[in-house]
Amino acid sequence: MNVKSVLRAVALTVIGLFFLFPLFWVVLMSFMTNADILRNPPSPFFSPTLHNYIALVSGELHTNVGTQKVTYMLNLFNSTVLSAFAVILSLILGVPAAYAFARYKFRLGEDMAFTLLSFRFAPPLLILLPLLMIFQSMGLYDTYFGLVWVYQLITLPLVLWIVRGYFEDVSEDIELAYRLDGHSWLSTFFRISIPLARPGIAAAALLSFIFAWNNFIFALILGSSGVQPVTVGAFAFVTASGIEYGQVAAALVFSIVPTLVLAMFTQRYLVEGLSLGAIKG
Amino acid sequence: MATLYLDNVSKVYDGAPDRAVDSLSMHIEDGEIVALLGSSGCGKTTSLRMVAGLESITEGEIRVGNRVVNALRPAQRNVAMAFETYALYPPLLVRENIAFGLLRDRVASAEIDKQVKQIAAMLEITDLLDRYPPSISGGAQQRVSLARALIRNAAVHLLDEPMSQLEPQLRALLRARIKDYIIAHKMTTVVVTHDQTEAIALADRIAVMEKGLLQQFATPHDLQDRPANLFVASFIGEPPMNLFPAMVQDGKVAVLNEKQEVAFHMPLTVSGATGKFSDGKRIVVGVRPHRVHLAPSEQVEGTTLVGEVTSNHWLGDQCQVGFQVRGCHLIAVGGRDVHAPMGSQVPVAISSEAVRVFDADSGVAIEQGADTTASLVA
Amino acid sequence: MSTSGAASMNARPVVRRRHPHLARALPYLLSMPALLTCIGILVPFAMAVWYSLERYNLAFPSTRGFIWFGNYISLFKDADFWNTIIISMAYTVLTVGLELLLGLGIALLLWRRSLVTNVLSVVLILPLMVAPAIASMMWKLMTNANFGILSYFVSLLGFHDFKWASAPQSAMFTVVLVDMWVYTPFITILLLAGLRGLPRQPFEAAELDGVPSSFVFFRIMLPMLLPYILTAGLFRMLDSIQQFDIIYSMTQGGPGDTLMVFQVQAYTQAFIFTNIGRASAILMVLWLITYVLSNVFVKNWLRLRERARGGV
Amino acid sequence: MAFLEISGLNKSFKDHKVIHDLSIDLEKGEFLAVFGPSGCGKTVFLRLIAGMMPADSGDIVIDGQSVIDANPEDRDIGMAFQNYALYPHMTAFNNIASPLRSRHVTAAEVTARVNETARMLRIDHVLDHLPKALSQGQKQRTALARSLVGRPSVVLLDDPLRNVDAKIRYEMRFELPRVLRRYESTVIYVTQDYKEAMALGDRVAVLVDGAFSQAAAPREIYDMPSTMRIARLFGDPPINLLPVHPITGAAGTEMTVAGGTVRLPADRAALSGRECMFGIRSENVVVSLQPTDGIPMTLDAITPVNNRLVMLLGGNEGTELFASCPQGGPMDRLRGRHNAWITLDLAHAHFFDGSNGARI
Repeated sequence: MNVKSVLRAVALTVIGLFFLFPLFWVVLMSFMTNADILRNPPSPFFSPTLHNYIALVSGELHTNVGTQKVTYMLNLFNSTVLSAFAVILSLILGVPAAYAFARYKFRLGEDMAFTLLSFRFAPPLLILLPLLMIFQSMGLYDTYFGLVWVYQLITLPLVLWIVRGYFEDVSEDIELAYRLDGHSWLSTFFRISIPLARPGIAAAALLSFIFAWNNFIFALILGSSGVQPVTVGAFAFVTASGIEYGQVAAALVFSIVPTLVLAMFTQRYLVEGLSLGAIKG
Repeated sequence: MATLYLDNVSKVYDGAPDRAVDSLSMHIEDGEIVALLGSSGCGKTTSLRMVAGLESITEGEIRVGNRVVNALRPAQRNVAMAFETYALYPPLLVRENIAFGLLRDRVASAEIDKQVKQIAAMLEITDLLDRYPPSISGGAQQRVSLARALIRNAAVHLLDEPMSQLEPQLRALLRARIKDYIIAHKMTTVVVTHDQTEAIALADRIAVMEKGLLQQFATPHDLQDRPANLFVASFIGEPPMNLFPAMVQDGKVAVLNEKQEVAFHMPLTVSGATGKFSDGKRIVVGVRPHRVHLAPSEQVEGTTLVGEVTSNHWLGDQCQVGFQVRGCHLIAVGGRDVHAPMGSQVPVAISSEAVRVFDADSGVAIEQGADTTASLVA
Repeated sequence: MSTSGAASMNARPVVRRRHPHLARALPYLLSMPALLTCIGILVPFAMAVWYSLERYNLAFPSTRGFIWFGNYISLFKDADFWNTIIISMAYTVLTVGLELLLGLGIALLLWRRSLVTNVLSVVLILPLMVAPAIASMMWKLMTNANFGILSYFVSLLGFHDFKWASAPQSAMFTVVLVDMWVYTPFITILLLAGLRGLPRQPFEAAELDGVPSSFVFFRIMLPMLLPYILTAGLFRMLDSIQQFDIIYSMTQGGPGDTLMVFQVQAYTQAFIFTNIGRASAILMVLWLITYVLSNVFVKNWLRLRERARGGV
Repeated sequence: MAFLEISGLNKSFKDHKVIHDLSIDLEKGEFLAVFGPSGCGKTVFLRLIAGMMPADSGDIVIDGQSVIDANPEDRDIGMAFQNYALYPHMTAFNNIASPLRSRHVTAAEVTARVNETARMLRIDHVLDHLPKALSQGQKQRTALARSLVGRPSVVLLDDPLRNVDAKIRYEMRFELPRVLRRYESTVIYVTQDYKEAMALGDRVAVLVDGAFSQAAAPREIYDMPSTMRIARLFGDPPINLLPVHPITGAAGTEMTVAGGTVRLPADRAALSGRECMFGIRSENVVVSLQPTDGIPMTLDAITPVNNRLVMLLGGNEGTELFASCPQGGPMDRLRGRHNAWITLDLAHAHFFDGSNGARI
């Protein structure tokens, strides 16, 4: 019994370390000077500095070879705009459709729901190559509009399947009761169905935002510097020469903090979101 | 198979302000069938789970036979249980589900087979033996879970809401077959139920619980006829006892209507010898609907009232008539051929020995009719 | 009683008829916008199929032309492509296998609720919420040969000059490790929800009936958990076989072609060698694999979903 | 012309006919109890009347106007649901007020009428609570109030007493007719409890296989069930049904029941030679523990039900028979198995055709 609980404690500690340490260390690095980072052996004790963050926010990196302009703040802004609009658009498209799929059994509905789902699992590059050609000819390349539209590929199935589940949980009897009270379909939809599915809609919106934020490949291919989000921006950062590692770390921290904060709000719905509504948390 | 004694057993859940079960004491004899009856949250299931060992015992002692089982693990207590939610093993066949409990007793497989067949026939699940639990109806799953519990040769059998989901057409039959089986095998059985029909049909004695407290532990007959307090009186009986606020007035019992006016007098004279019935004392009087005589043909010793019929429910083998006497509503149960059309004036009689008296403040029964007429003179 | 009001309401107006066509069209109207998006995906998909049947290199626009299965034939004659298939498979099997084992183990450890397990379940969410591309870069910082903290740790264990992702021998190990860091929590979280969603009573019944614990684990618990394991596993398999973010941002497929998995290979073909036809053909092969897998997946997932909705 | 006329209603899903040529007429103010076992199509029946799904064919006429093509909100129907279907985000007051709000009633009148209805159902003290703060009984009364407050032409009650405990169920059983009479409602009350149907209905309609196989006063259904299936649905314990083959011989018309020979009354001679089902209710089976010239059986178990002793008797060839007698006799304290002799009161016997189950 005792041996068992000791083993258990050790296992839990190792697990905690494995998953937490990288985050911890990168945050630490973001407060280090280059000298601290390069010190051997490394030490968690150092005098923390904000200069990495200041450099990123001001957009000017002072290095030994000179001053360099960076646009990381623009990347952050892009990420926010792209994710936010992607979420809004998928809610507008997805919520009514989710309701239709939940309430009415119709062939086309099932087919659509599954097409969208199966493309969630198709290789993104397959769609992106032709899209790149289309976008270039239509002038959508490197525009917010084009990218937001493509982000639907991730966010729409998510909204559709999560919200659909919540609509299915709204008792049809409640809707019928409201209509028998003399209210029209439309007012029933807005006064009963939507309010009762609100937690699901909120969860789907938050999760969609996170997944859109974390996307890498769409913007890598369909955008250049103008609209690129943090994921692609950070990648350019890492591969660029002359940038200090502390600043890279700070950039990474900048890009993950928003999603981690949002994740705390979505905790309760995470399981449902990750499994597209198949498992209840 | 064994006696089951509970002595001052209590349960307090972590962080809960109240006791889920409060000093419950019950001595259940070998081979007795006892029902724990109460509404949800009254502590009946918690009590059962403490006996099974699925819930720790906060205070008190539980004995199976001569053994104190407080510290024993469930498997060591030799109890069998049918769960309210069936608790079947979904990945195993119905047949395996039933036989699983016999694994540890190392019963020969031919013998297991025989017993499974027997019990399956009794519970009408022979055709389902080679199906998986999720593929059969809720009622059938419940029968499987009953089979799994009843087949075991345990010291005590615990059945949690064992018939709540049974198909109505099967219920009467299975209830009788199971009772026959339990008695024939001399099984000590505790049935937890919220359904008094179930409890009365099956049990030798019934323990009524409410808010963790044992209200009364008695035979079905005594429970119906001599409820220990107002809770039991209003809980037991289909329909439950007619209860009226009343007042002692000049040595008589005056029944009050909603406007606090005297509606009629109960056929009781109060001697006042014990001092319990001082003039003006508030009491509650009760009469079972089954003991209100509808359209009495012969003279009943007691009171005859005339009421206006407000409802008449004809149920085939009986009828339940609601009527009103000067603002008091009262229900009577009569035979199937009682003639009492709606709106008509009908005479009803209440015999003195049918009247029960409760303290208005504490709700405790004061006197229980003709058997204890020390202070009540008819 | 206000009988006047009652009377006025009971004076029945002529009943309005419904528009039967409108009622029937409602579901289609509601899903129309999503439907358009759906079509919006099918168009580029059809184009991709077309590209894969073309000789199509951006550097030589004049040679563009329809060549039937020419791209596919040359692919399957090419050792590089076989290499891609083998590496992708290896990556998938390693990541999914290890993550399932580790994920199930962690889920079992966290099954019982306590302060520690609750905190740990929150900690597990964090890696999952980090963009995989970013996670990869974090690990890149930690495995840097000069100052990487992990390089320092392994040197303490006697592995000096361990090259992580920049040596062919250890590149696979490194990216699998990153994948595990990001996605093991995914499996853990789903299985944990599955475990906690299992009804408690069958286990209590088994405890009461004295059923041996190995029996309970293998014959009752694992089968009950199987749909969750399958769904989580297939989910991951579908992601792993087309992994791009982690590998590309870590090594761009290198060193050499050590980590040239499907999508990285296709990306390289399209954007380095500008061979759109060949890239499309590679992606079609990958699509076929994911299509088969996703059909298996959807079946499983639907069953699970139904169960969650049915509340069994 | 009746107030509510339902004629020739049909509804199928794929090839499965759920409602099959269903017709019934209700007078104004009538209380029709619809009783059916689970899976009989009652949900679809209610939804068709409420207008939540279109019927394949047939017509529904309320007060002279066809509503078959009308939307639910235009049918002037009130409904209380088995699971109450209260709006969880609205207070009890707003729940009850909902039917009035859609009809442009002044705010003052809304308040007045909600309060009046709530007082009548004794929930006026919880009007500001959200549904989750209400007890089961209060929820059920709120749902009822909502269905009545608009004084709809027709009120549908979908098993409203199914989810409340026994005490409230009895309370409501006696109170409901009073309230409904005050509102002069025409009521269709669906239930799975035959006792409730018999207690409450002016008429009881038995819904089997998507149609009403009998609609009559409770007494008629109980005493003269038109089919074997209906006979089995009414009565607790259910009616005993045994296959018999009456033969006319020298001693008159006789049949074999549980191994014993029973002579039929002379007016049943026509049954001779016919394969039929013999039905007898438990109260018409008389049990004696002393040997009589009745049929010997074993008394397996006694289960008291609602002030009667219900006895399960076993005979040879596995025959099982229910008997019952009022409580308060010498058998009250019996336990375990006993020998018994039974006599059948053939005056109350039922005979059904062996092949189609129709009453003979």
